[in-house]
Amino acid sequence: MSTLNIVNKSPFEKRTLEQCLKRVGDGDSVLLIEDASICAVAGTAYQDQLNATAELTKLYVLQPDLDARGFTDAKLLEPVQCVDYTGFVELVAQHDRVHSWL
Amino acid sequence: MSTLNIVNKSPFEKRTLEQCLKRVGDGDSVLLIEDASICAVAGTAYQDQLNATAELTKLYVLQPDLDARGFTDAKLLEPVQCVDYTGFVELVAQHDRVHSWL
Amino acid sequence: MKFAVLVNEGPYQHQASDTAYQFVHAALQAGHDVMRVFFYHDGVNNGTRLTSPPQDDRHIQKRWSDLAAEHKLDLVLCVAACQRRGIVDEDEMKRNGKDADNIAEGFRISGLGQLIEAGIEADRLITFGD
Amino acid sequence: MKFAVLVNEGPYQHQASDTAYQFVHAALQAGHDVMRVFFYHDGVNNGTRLTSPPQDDRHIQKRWSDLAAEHKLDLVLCVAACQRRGIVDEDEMKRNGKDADNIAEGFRISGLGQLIEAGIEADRLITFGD
Amino acid sequence: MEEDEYAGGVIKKFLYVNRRQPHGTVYALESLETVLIGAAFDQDVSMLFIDDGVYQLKKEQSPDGIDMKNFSKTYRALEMYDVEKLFVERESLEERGLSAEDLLVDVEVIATADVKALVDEQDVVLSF
Amino acid sequence: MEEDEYAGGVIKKFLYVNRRQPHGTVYALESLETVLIGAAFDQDVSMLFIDDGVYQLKKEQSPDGIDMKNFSKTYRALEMYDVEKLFVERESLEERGLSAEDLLVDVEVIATADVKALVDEQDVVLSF
Repeated sequence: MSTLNIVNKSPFEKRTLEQCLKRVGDGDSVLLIEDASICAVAGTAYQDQLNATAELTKLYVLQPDLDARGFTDAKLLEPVQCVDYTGFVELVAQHDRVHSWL
Repeated sequence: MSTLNIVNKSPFEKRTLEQCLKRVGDGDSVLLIEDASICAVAGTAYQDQLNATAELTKLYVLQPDLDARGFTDAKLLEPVQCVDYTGFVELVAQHDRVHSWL
Repeated sequence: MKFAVLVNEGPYQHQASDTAYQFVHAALQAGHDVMRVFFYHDGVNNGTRLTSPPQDDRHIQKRWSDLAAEHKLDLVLCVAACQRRGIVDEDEMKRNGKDADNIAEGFRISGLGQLIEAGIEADRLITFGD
Repeated sequence: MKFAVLVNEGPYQHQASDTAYQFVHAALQAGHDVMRVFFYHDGVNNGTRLTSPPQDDRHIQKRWSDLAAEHKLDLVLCVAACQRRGIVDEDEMKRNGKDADNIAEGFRISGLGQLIEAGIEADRLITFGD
Repeated sequence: MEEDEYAGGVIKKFLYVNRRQPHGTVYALESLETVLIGAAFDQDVSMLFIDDGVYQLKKEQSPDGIDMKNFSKTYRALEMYDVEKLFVERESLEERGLSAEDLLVDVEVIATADVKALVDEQDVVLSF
Repeated sequence: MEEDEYAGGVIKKFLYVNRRQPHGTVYALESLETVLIGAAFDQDVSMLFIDDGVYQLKKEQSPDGIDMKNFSKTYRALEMYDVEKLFVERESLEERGLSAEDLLVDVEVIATADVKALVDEQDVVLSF
């Protein structure tokens, strides 16, 4: 009974990411898209929080959004996996439901 | 050379308030409107931060926004002054410039 | 698999409609069924034919209309949200005494029941918003 | 004192246009001059005459149009933002080959220069947005 | 016996997640409209109020001064539509200095740790 | 000698405050359009990039995959419009693991503590 959680806002701008992370757990996944994609990059203030989350939860980032923001060649957090739009569709199909944290 | 800073988002939702507060200082004012109005109420997680800010900076809240959200009779933070729309206009006239933190 | 998509923001201001479009496009490419795209809140602003974005920019409304034509997509604009925001088809024009309509090709205006129905009938409902 | 106001969000979705209206109304009541209200980004969506909000709700566009008529307010919609969002007057309709216009009474479409000019000429510029 | 107005006969579990204040944006009002319309479909509906969403249920809202509708009374009418499962997160109330007595309807107060289990039961999650 | 295309002859100090990422919302692009149009009025223009606004200046943006324009090159053209005062806040860069070398234009890096002084000099503050 797994949930794909989608976060689309920067954790520097909105609290959506932290609000999502404190309510997810074992078996859940979190996909970072749009302005949230930048926190998949290593070295931001959110790196420890995301690495800790990854012990229970799978982390994904939408590659085209990272590219758009200039992070194509950036070092990403170790547990984060990149997906394109096709991979996004597969994630939706693989999970039981989608929860968009708006 | 004082600035009227306007914050309109809840600090529970966006980081605008903290981002504003760390860049204002002596002689500035901060006006809480719309979804930011609720942090003028005593007892929220932001009360200490706002009370500390008030040592250098004047704090105002737009009363009609507090009323709309059910806090007409609530206890407010001691340093916060209430204004109506006419008071809002006066604040704009009294300061040298307005900075809306969007 | 059968998907339904909910779009809560208008074109250009937020990336939501762009991401929704790319998602729907990829889902169709992968052979999935997208049974409905429901536009709610400012999302209904995707459905006006009166936009003229810069030549070197994407044409968000046209992109949706073209995708709808190619894949028989059901693009539904919430009627209550349309009334608040001024998106009008011929019926709404007459009903509300307006002198023009502005709905784009491939979109239709209907009620919120279409969103609930999508939630019931689709295997997955995915929301894009602000 | 001479005020100018910038509105960055459309009607209903965010409170910005409401607060801007209440501010302008109060400024006029207090005897100040409001030399211009400039609508940018989704703010241009305030200027369509095609909305039909519920009877028991405020009519945001009409409220602006009425205030403009009463006080000779200059309500300016940014042309580039209008083109991206489908707000059209007769000139824009012809220029962009559209078959309808939707601009409301009391609004006019013009360039961003009008915003800069407002910033120069007004004593205070106040922004309302998301 | 419940009516089944939706011809399909399928009953799914719908969760409405409310995370925003009323009035500052239209989401709270338009989310409520969805719940009311959805009631005709006789699905298994729950509403969850977390983060700033708890303010939607605050007593004594009086939006006259901002010229908006007081739709908060509608939450009291949800019962008549058989929408009876309202969950509010305790930690969200506490951060805001609120308690269940400040709310205009009876709700079930749950902990942050219980939210995942509630979400895990659902077929459809709608978040505005 | 500077031209003075604005008939009024008044020169005011305008500060554009940029606090959002590019692409996720239109504000960065439309703010830039304002600056370019504003250049014709020969005002005293400064641009401040703080919080997520620093991402607007990130090198190597490539929004092809999201089908958007790469307007980041336009920041390099600002010099030609006599918009030369670009300020970036050090702490905003640091929180994001960025440094001035990651940016596509030369900027003046200032501290959080200096932002108030910059704002205090201005006649008009535009924030998108």
